[in-house]
Amino acid sequence: MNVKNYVRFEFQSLPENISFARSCVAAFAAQLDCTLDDIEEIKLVVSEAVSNSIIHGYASNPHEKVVIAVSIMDDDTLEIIVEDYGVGIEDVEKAMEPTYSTDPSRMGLGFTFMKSFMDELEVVSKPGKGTTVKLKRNFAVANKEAYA
Amino acid sequence: MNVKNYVRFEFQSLPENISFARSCVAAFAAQLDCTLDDIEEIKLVVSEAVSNSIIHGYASNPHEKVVIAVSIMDDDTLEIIVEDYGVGIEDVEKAMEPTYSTDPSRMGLGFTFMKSFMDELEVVSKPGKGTTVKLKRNFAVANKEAYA
Amino acid sequence: MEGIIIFLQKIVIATVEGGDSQVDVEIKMVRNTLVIRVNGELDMVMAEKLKKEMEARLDEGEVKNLIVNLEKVTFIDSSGLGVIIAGYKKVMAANGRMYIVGAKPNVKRILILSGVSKLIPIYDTEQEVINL
Amino acid sequence: MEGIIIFLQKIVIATVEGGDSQVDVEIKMVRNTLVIRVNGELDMVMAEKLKKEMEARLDEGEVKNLIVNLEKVTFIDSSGLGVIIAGYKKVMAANGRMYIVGAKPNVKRILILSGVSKLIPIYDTEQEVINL
Ligand SMILES: Nc1ncnc2c1ncn2[C@@H]1O[C@H](COP(=O)(O)OP(=O)(O)O)[C@@H](O)[C@H]1O
Ligand SMILES: Nc1ncnc2c1ncn2[C@@H]1O[C@H](COP(=O)(O)OP(=O)(O)O)[C@@H](O)[C@H]1O
Repeated sequence: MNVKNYVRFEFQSLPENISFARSCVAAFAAQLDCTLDDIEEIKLVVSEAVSNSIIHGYASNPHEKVVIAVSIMDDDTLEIIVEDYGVGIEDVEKAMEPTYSTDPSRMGLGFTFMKSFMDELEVVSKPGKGTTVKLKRNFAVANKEAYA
Repeated sequence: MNVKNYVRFEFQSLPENISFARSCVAAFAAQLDCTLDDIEEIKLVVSEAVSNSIIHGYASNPHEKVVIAVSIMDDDTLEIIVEDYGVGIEDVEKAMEPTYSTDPSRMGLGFTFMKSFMDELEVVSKPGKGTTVKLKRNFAVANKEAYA
Repeated sequence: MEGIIIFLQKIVIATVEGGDSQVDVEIKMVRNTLVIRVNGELDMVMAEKLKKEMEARLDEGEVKNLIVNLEKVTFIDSSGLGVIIAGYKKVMAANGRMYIVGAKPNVKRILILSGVSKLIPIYDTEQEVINL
Repeated sequence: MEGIIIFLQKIVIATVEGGDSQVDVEIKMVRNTLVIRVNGELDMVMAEKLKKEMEARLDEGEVKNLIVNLEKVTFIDSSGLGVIIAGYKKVMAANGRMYIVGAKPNVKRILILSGVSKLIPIYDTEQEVINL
């Protein structure tokens, strides 16, 4: 599968950049033949993943770096990778369970939303090294009809 | 001068990404206390610089890479750097003259707009190596009154 | 809950301004009901502003019921839901009632998917809640 | 130029669709006047679409005057100006007249700053040009 278009951006782990990140990914994804609802869902999953990197990965330290790589493939698959170099996750499987959170003030729904709104979710994490969240969704027209 | 917030993004030299680039820089710059007119001007200068990299730097080859780095400084200066690794510019001074263009179908106003709408424009280019355009503008409130 | 909420004294008691000097969070106290109107994208940044204002009021102990007006909210994520649930818990602990009003379709959808709408009833307008 | 342009036969002769299936460029031929309505951001991408359509019509040789309607243009840069000037040159070469209509304030400002407005008069509506 070839990459049709690609963007990679890295930014400071500042809360203000969560909104920036989701707008940018949405602006890029708008090249796909997708609906406003699709764009809303993309914004949501990016918001969840970037918030996690900032809150959990970096314990809200604003001087770290979050990286997002977005690719549009030949078959109109959108691939979003959100990466941090923070504390990492001990037990990824547990972390992905609905309502599980290590922070009692949070919902534990971030990964659940990512799973619901994307076709694929892959989380690779090394404690002390960081976390990579890979999200994929196909926006080919044939596929979209299956969604409807 | 310290950097308050920072983003760096690199993307394919596809014409579709010009619009993406200006939206992203605008979304980032919106953190500054600036007006809608300011945002319009930022969009314009980014559009000019990125178009130049794609059209002139890479002769519209879509498989190359454009890099944008945007910083917001402590004193509310916005710094935008647009970089390509394309053909470069032989005579930068000549290139910056209003209405000068090596392409007869173009206006030769790109650099002129960049100069008019920003406080500083710096162009560093090496033939065969590429071009770096550095744009700066201060958005501190005191400064804004001087503009009005 | 008849007539508990009377919208005569619509006095804004607190506003939190966003970077572009628009009001992000507007808080009104109407008898013993706290009415919070949120304006913008309810993500982590806004959630923190909202939480701070909301908890300050709720902790004063004079609030019984809570209305969160999301009419002007264009986006919500799980950080936004978290602060709504935090408010809900406090209001429940004080035997009050909580309502969400004005959620746009995309916001409503997230409220439903997350199960929040099972805990907190969603109405279209503040008026509808008044008329309960 | 009284009554040259009569807007009775408003037949769309060509449309170019953007990625989100909105119409980017709408072209009408009204007697010997070509009316082009552009919709969206007039940057390099849109300029190329516009140029292709515009030149194809102008080269057919039946066009005398040209109206470019920018009412729905939200952004313009020097690539957009370039295609407008390309149209202007062709129309001038054929002794026709060219008008820009409906430019929003931000677009108008760039037309003025660039000097384009000195070459091509700007009107508010197509109707105003008709009444000339
Ligand atoms: N980037 C990350 N770095 C470290 N830990 C993470 C990261 N992302 C998620 N986690 C862990 O996974 C848990 C579940 O995440 P999530 O489903 O998004 O819920 P929430 O963010 O509400 O806690 C978090 O509480 C946290 O412990
Ligand atoms: N990134 C670049 N790489 C190579 N050449 C460039 C670049 N940017 C500008 N130039 C040269 O400078 C000239 C003037 O640029 P500009 O003022 O933007 O006008 P225009 O793009 O309309 O030609 C261009 O015609 C081109 O020769």
